[in-house]
Amino acid sequence: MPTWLLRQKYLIDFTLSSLLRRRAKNLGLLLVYTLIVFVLGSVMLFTHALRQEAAAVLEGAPEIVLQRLVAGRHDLLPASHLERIGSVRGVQKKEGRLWGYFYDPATRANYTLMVPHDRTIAGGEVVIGAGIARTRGLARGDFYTLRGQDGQPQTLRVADVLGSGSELVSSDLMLVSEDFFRRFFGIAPGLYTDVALTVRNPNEVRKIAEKLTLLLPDTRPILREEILRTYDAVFAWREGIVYVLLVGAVLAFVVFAWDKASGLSAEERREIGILKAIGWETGDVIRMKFWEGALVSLTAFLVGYLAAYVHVYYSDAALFEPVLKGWAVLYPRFQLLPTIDGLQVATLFFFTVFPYTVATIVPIWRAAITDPDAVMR
Amino acid sequence: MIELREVRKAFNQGRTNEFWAIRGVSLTLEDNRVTVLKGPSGSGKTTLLSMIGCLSRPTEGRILLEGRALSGLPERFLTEVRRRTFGFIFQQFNLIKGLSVLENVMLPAYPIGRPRGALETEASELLERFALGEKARYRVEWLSGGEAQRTAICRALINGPRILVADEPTANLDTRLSRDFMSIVRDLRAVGKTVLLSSHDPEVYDSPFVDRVVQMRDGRVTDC
Amino acid sequence: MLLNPAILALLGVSAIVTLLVGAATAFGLHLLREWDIASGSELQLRLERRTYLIATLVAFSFVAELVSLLLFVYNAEAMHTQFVGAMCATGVLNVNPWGWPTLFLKIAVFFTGAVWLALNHLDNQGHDYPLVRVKYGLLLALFPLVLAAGAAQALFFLGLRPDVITSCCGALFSPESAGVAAEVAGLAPARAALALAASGALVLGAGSWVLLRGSGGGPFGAAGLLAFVVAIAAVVSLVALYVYEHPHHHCPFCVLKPGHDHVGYWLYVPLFAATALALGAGAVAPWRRVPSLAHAVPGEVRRRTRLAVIGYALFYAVATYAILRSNLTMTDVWW
Amino acid sequence: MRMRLAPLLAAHDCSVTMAERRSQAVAARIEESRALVRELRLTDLALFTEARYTRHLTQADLHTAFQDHPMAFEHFPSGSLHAPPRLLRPTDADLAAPTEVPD
Repeated sequence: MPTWLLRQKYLIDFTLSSLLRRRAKNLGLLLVYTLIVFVLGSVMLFTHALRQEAAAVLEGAPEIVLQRLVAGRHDLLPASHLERIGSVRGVQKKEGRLWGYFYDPATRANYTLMVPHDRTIAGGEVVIGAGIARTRGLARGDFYTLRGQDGQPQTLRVADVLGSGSELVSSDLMLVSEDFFRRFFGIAPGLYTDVALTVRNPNEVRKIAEKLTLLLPDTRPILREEILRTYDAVFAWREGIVYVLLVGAVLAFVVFAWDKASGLSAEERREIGILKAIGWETGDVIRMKFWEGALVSLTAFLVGYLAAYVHVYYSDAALFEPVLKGWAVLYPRFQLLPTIDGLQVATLFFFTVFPYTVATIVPIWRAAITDPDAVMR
Repeated sequence: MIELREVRKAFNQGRTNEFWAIRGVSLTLEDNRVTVLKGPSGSGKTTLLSMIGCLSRPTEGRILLEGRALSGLPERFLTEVRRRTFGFIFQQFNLIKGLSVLENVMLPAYPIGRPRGALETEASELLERFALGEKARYRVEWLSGGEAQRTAICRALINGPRILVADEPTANLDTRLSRDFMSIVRDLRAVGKTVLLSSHDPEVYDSPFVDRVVQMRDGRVTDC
Repeated sequence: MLLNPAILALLGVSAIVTLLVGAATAFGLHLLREWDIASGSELQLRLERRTYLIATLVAFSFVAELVSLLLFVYNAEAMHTQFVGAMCATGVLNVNPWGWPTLFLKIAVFFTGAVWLALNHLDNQGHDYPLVRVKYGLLLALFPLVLAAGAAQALFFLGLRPDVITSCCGALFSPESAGVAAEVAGLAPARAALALAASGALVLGAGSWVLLRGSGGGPFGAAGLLAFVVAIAAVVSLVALYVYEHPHHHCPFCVLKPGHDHVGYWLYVPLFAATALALGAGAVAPWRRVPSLAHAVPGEVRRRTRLAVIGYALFYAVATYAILRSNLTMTDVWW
Repeated sequence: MRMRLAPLLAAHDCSVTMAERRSQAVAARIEESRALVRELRLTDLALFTEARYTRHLTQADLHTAFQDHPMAFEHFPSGSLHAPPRLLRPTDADLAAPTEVPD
């Protein structure tokens, strides 16, 4: 082994034993450090996983959604629009969507009622999301009564419950037949909520959207790539906000670390004095202290990160649920795709290890320049 | 051979409480001798000893080791010289609590980066020589005063220094242990070491194993 | 401005590093004024002890800048989804005029820091600290560089506006022609290959000369810098094409993606390390005439040169391997 | 030192393997969700469902009175987690600028 490596090994050995000797003192710091890593790491892993999830799941969303606006407000779109879209080249498929919200006073939740295109649902039946099934205690074959726009109660038989695997997108869905939907909301035939378009060549999406706005000036197109982009930005933004809020905690931790590092006990001071007197150089002491910081940081980082990992992926971010949930009754139960991302880890590193190290540089140096002859006085 | 030429040392220089601890000492110390710096407390023995042992630098004057000037060297290089040339035995022994006897003995060798096996063998041999073999794995808090001092001596010897510096070595020992210490000093001289002591204990400066006594008072040498 | 943790981290790191290097520079100036190696005074002792602090600050800043350089590239890569027309990190750096200058300044800080640390390491082996003035003079150059890198980066991030759905109105908010080109221009591949081979021969030759004759560290440093510039240009205009197996994809960052067997790390890590070492060797070499360094310089130069030559050799080997392994044939394009 | 860190590293390794096994299950789940999204032409996550405008974020409406307005008085907790659209933030003059396409 090269000499310098042996030297580092000796320093690490020494610093490890000196850390263990002062277990009680270091445990407090380690605990706070780990907690900081845990909190920031949880936020990071959680938002990152949601971003990934949104990106992966919404890949299947329609390329373009076209909404009609009346006086700037979202309005129903007549079938004649659909026909006119047919003349735009590059549009592979166009489908009028029927969907809307329904507020259920019994559970105080908003449902999303929707008419599926690719599956047929009988007139008196409904397919519900797992969230609704859970909240209302419904299972396949149960009956469910809603009050329609005309005040008449409508009873539906639950034909199926959507798989709980897709809860993150389907928790609040009620799939009903077109007839029922129109009757229930009082929407005349020939009117749709909006239009979903499939485009053959993905490179043409923008061009087509532009043509559509010229062709149908009262509509607005929403592109899938924009949805993805916006979700990406929204989650990154939200993570950033939480980080900004937590900067206060990081600062408090930095002050704590600084205080710990500069408030050496008389015993530690004496130790450094002895080391210097028996032949350790200032640089050796700095390196020794550096290894001490590195060991503490490594331990805190690993433990904190693992704890965050378990929290986010195995307890499904239980600590965040109340915040995200808000007043939502239909909060989806979901498990996220575990990912470890270099960028995220590096960012976390800069929010935790970097400030800790900065806070300890000057105190370490101060300790290291102890006069070697101090022990003789 | 160590030569001191008009060495002076000030503390708190340039401030109102400026204090000259050493006020012009010229002295030559030969190799393989036992020399005692004798004087009342505050006479500058310890300050002089720390400058000779490269623990601190003189404010003025020169110190030469084998003809090489040490006094102008920055701390980094002084440490280098100190590590290889001097072994220290302190009044309070200054062992590091919580570490074993063996680890304490090996400490001065850590920054050199010698292979662990060789270092451990050497440290164990030293401990055997000073009858501490069985206590190698003990923690230093459990040692008696005499054992603690012998551990400190082993530690001073681990890097194979030519010169041993001991500051008031017998201040915390009873008469019997002080005599034991002086016989260790005799043995060290017998194997070719130079020993430099500071003391105001007659057991030390009147000991038959001492070659030379340097009397100090108020930062000056009054008799050598 | 994008409020995103990675950006917050990068801005924070730049601010703190600027502060630290600023403090180190201020200490350095003070030290230059009062330095008197011959004196045994307490002031001189204090100054000597302060050199440890300065060295620690600069070394720490250097490491932080290195990691933040990586983070900067990763972050640019991660953000490409938020800009219309940006296919990868290149597109993001093109979003506004501060992207590339930031990257270049960060690289410059890295190399200057490496040179400073090399000089510092050498100086610490001379018992009279002969390079004190040179060292702290160089610190005066490092500080503005760090400051500029931080400022450019702040301008870059503040100028970023992601193309997201702006409230209700859907499309056509951000025309694709907003100046986000996904590509960087490359040289003609043939010329790049020639330049790469020539600079490789030059730097390996200069390195061997140093190792055999023990002199010529300065020219080796210069050759190293040249080789670095040529190598980066060649990665963009030649190696990247073969790695992606696409005759027009020049991005120097996509090679870092997992899809390409991490070949980017095998290219960049040896190249950056070797160049830093070569520059260090070049900076160290001229001081052999200083008496107190005469014994240290040859060893230092040789050690750095040996490692640098290994690094360059690895880089050229990986680049060659990447080209040979590729299924891309460029016969029509340039032979 | 390696000995003392071993449990930590082992735990980390373990988490990586568990992650792999789990990621297969989750990948299947994501495939399921993606299929449903494709089938139903969904556009949003059901993460926030207490308010209508937070359920279908991308379909939210600027001009809907009161509660659908994202800049409305925040009476839903999740409103505090969502950024108002860029257009509505005071720094943006885009709204006032003439547009090619009416919105």
